[in-house]
Amino acid sequence: MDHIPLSAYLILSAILFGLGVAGFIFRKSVITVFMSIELMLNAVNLSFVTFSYENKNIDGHIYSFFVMVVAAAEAAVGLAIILTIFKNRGTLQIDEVDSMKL
Amino acid sequence: MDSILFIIAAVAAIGCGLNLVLQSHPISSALSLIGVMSSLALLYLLLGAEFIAMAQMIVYGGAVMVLFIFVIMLLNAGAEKRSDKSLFARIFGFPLLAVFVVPLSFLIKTTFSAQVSDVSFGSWVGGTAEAVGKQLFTKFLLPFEVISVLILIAILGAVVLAQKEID
Amino acid sequence: MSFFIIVTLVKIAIVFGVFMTTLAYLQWVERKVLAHIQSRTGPLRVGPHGLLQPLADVFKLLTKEDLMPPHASKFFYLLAPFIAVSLALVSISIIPFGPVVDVPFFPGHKTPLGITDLNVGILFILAIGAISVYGIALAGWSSNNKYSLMGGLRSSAQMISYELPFTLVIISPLLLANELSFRGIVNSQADYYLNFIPRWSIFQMPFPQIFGFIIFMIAGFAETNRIPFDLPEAENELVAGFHTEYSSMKFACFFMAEYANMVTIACVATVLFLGGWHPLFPAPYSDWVPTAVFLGASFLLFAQGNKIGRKGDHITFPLFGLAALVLAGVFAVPMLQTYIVPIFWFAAKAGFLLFVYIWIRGTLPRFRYDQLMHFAWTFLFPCALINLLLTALMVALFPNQK
Amino acid sequence: MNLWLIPLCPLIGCLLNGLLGKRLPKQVINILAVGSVAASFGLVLAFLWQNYPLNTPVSEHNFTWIQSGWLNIGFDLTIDRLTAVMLLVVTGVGLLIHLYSIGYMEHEDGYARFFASLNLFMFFMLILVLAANLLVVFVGWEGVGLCSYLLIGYYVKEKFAGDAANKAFIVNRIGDFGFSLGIFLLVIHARTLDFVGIAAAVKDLPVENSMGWISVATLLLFVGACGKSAQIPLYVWLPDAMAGPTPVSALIHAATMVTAGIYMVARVAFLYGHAPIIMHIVALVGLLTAVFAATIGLAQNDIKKVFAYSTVSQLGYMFLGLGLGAYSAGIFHLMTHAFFKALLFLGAGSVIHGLSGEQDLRHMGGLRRAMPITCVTLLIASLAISGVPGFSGFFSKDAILAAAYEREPWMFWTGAATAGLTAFYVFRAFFLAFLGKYRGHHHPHESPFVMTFPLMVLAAFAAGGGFLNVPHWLAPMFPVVENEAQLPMIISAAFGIAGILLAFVVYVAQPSLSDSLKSAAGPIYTLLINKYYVDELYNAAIVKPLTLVSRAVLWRGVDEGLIDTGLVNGFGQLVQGIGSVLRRWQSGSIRNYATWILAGSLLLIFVLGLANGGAR
Repeated sequence: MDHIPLSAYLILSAILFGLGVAGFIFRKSVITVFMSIELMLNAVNLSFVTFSYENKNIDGHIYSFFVMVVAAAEAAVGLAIILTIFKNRGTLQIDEVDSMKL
Repeated sequence: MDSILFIIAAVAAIGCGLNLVLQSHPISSALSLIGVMSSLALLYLLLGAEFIAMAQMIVYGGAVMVLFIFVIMLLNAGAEKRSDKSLFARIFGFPLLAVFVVPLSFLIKTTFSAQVSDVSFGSWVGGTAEAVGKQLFTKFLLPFEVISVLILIAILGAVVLAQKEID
Repeated sequence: MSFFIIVTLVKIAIVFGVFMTTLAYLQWVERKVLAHIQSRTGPLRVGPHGLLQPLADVFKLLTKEDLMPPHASKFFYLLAPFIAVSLALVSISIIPFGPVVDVPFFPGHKTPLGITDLNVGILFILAIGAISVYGIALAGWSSNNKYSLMGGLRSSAQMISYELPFTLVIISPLLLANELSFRGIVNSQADYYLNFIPRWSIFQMPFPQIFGFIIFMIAGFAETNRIPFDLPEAENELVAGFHTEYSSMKFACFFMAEYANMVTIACVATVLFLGGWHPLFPAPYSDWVPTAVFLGASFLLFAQGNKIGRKGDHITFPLFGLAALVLAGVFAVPMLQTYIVPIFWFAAKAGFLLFVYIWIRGTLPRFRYDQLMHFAWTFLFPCALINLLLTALMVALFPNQK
Repeated sequence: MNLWLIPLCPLIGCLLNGLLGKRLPKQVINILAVGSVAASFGLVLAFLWQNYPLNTPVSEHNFTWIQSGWLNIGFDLTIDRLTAVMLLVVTGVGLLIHLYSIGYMEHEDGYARFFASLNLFMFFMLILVLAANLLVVFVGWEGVGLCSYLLIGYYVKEKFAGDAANKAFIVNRIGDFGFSLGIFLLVIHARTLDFVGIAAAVKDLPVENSMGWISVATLLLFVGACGKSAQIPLYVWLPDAMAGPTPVSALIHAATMVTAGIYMVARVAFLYGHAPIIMHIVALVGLLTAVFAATIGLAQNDIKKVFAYSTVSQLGYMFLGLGLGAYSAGIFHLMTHAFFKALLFLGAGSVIHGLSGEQDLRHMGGLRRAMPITCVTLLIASLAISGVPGFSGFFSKDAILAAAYEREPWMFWTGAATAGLTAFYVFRAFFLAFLGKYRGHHHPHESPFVMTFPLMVLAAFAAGGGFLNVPHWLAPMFPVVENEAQLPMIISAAFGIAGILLAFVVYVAQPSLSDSLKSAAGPIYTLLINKYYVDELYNAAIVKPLTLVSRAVLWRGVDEGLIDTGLVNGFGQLVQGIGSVLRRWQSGSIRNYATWILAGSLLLIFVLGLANGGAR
């Protein structure tokens, strides 16, 4: 078998996405949760690129490019936020940061 | 040939992803995330998206993840402690996740196995830098400009946040 | 297919051997040059003119005690030098040293001089450069020592900062060449203006990249943590920076990685700005330049041998002269010229750049950290940007200058 | 020639003055206010110069305003001969009064506010006059109502001003209600609001001798006209409206706005032509009002009140003319009345200005030395309004009375008698103010030139305005009423002169006579001085019950009981209750949120999968 079915790529991306979600749900460090988000983005990128291969159309690449840019911006802001949280609260535990409630 | 490459990359990706979730130390998670990204870059190459592959390495591997590592080192973040909060997530998280991934994969399998073509390396190399650039500056010019503005705003926001005094 | 693999393996073997030797002796050269800059005589004892010094160093590093700092996170501590050196060595694999030639003894087969050609070569180099931060950062972090951590932080910050002018300034020759693969870039610099000015990027119309070249070299220094940008290993501030806790072979890895990066940068600069393997003069004259050079060298050496100098010189100098003579003969063989003359030119340019590295190390003091950042963001980055804009403008205005 | 430019100029002036008037120096405000009106006056003149004979109306369609089904109403402006007359009166008199206001208002605060409102009024009045369909007329109608409200209540610090403004506004609401009902009726039946369209719609309908829809519509429109033009029973607001500054009384409540009703009725004359009953009602109301107001005017001591009641009665005259079908005569009287009544008010204003705020006739007297110009001009105006031959009022009033003489002789006699009354009370005011000896305490002084100049101009028109043969000019639109009969002319003139002489006798020759007269007609006098207790009557009959009902039922019951506690707070408490349950959801733990998101996306996936029949 020298050909990979397209669905393999998609399933891989689904699994990676699931792993990202798992990281988001089960991890307790803000930074790791943030990295899980990046993982999800990557998974989505993979399916973008896969579909653009399927359709022989380059738009998927453009989308994943945009996703990367957004991810970079998000990382910059998010990490700054994390820094501020750490400065103000002295913790990185995501469960400690729960004052946004009634 | 490329089935081997795919299997290697996929296994590496999934392994690193699992590692990301399972490791208790942020640095290990970060490195495994880099691993995921590198193997994804390889997969992009297999899918004929060489520019995206390189951009993946440069942007994610080079910029984003370096930022992560930098912050982790700066805050000297240690291994995370157990917490008894957010009961709901700990109870329902895993079942929901299983229900999320398994049927999704099944759906994909049944949907896309039938009529879509197989992937073979080099059969379509559309993602050259030239092609991507052409698209980017003709069809997607407005989104491109908008996203550049977004980046600018993000930089400003990061600077402001990072400069904020503690009080 | 299989033939392709075999040829590639052979090329890898050759390149690897030459590369490692270069790294080893680059250090010897550096010590010699520094010594003469500071009017000392560098290594002398081990072998004639200390020529065996690198070997000795390797033995010393191998036999040193390999100590493991306590409370260091072991895995990353071991991983870091591995990342550093492997990434440093990988990037040589896409540097083209010469044109595409027939494979000797196998007529009908052609192969490029150089391990492989990637049609996104530049991006590959950038990617590798981007990744290679982790080696240093991890080393600094994992060895659980505040000096190392400082070094690691500094180096990662410095590399991120200098990545921008580096990338920006790389783009301008790409605009001139309208290519991403190294071979294409080199080929685009093949011709000569008025039959004697080479069409290298630094001379190339419509916008000569001379400033680009200078900025590239500065950023390259910073990327490789060389003086005057070697803040991560500033002895007087943080003992030895990120590799304070490393000893023996792991330390050697970092050492090797640094020199490998130097060589890589030099090669990339050669390819991007100095026209790769294209000689300084048009072909008919330039083919005999190597021979002439080596002949001159051998005569010099023989002359030196006759003088009474240090003990043993009158043996070693003629021997070297003999070797130079042989080399001259080799370069004179027309059949070989197609293979080795381009490599000679490439090596000459890269070597010159490496010499510049060492020269500057011997000349300039070290920056202060804030000065470093200030320089990067407020001077180098805008310069690179302006250079890029001007290039783009000129290329857009005079598209037919190519 | 763009017609919309004509109203635009005052609007610009209004905006500039109203928005940044506080920062502007007075000179700039003056230039803006007067200049804008002068500009539109010039535009009107230029327009008339361009197409002089104006045999065919000039219309322009600016934009489609309302389009729904068969109803298509555009923002259209038009100019025909009637409009031309009105335009000239409005812009000309308006310009003079603006000029006058510069002098009159200079010591008041809220200078910019005053001129902004005045300009706004000019804008709406021009819209009203230029309108080519009833809806645009209605816009101007309401607009001038608003401006009159603003300007009556100009002295925001005094309570009576505010009350008077409210009174004017509310009473006008009644009229406007009728007006809008009439418009709706026309929309239903004529299916358009363009005057041309309505005319075409009703052209070949029979003349209604019973109450058909045309009669009802015209009646409703006339109710509106009553409100705006202060006819019985809705006249009560106009005398109180004198609380505003005198130029306002001159411009709005004498010259222009109050004549909007007459203009509107004349504008839809073709409708009234189909409803003779309503014509009769109009004539009756007009006559009644004329007499009624004149009698009240006999006994007033406030100079402005006197002129206000005379305005009411003159408006009554105009309606009499309209009701008798002598539209052109009505319009003619409208114009001359604009001249001499504006002059009267401005003169009164000049007197008040000279006496620094004194309005009571009993504290004036002998002012003819102090302020000669005012005296002379006021004399001319009084002669004009009394219908002394040669002066403008004579011609117009005579035209109306002649029409009455033709159709309803008894109306003619009553009208003539009223003319006598008018002459009497106007000259009573004049004599009390200017002859005899000074009975006040302030030191009287003549007004500045900027005030006296408009007086002189207006005096010229009041004197000679009668020779502008408006009926002839309007002949193509309205059948001109031929009056060869010399008798009515002589009779009315005689009545007028008699009134003047009587006034002279009573108030100058033997001032003692006046008091004896008062005592002689004691109850009548009290009745008159209290204006027939009409205000009290309305108060008891309408206002009190209304306030009672709204307090008891609407406020306490509906508003507080139902809406506040029932709906508003009820919803608030409902939301609070739900929120207090749902807030448990917001645990603040991001991981829980993420899990919820996951559940939601899961649901979404399955819904979509089922929607697409699962795996295709």
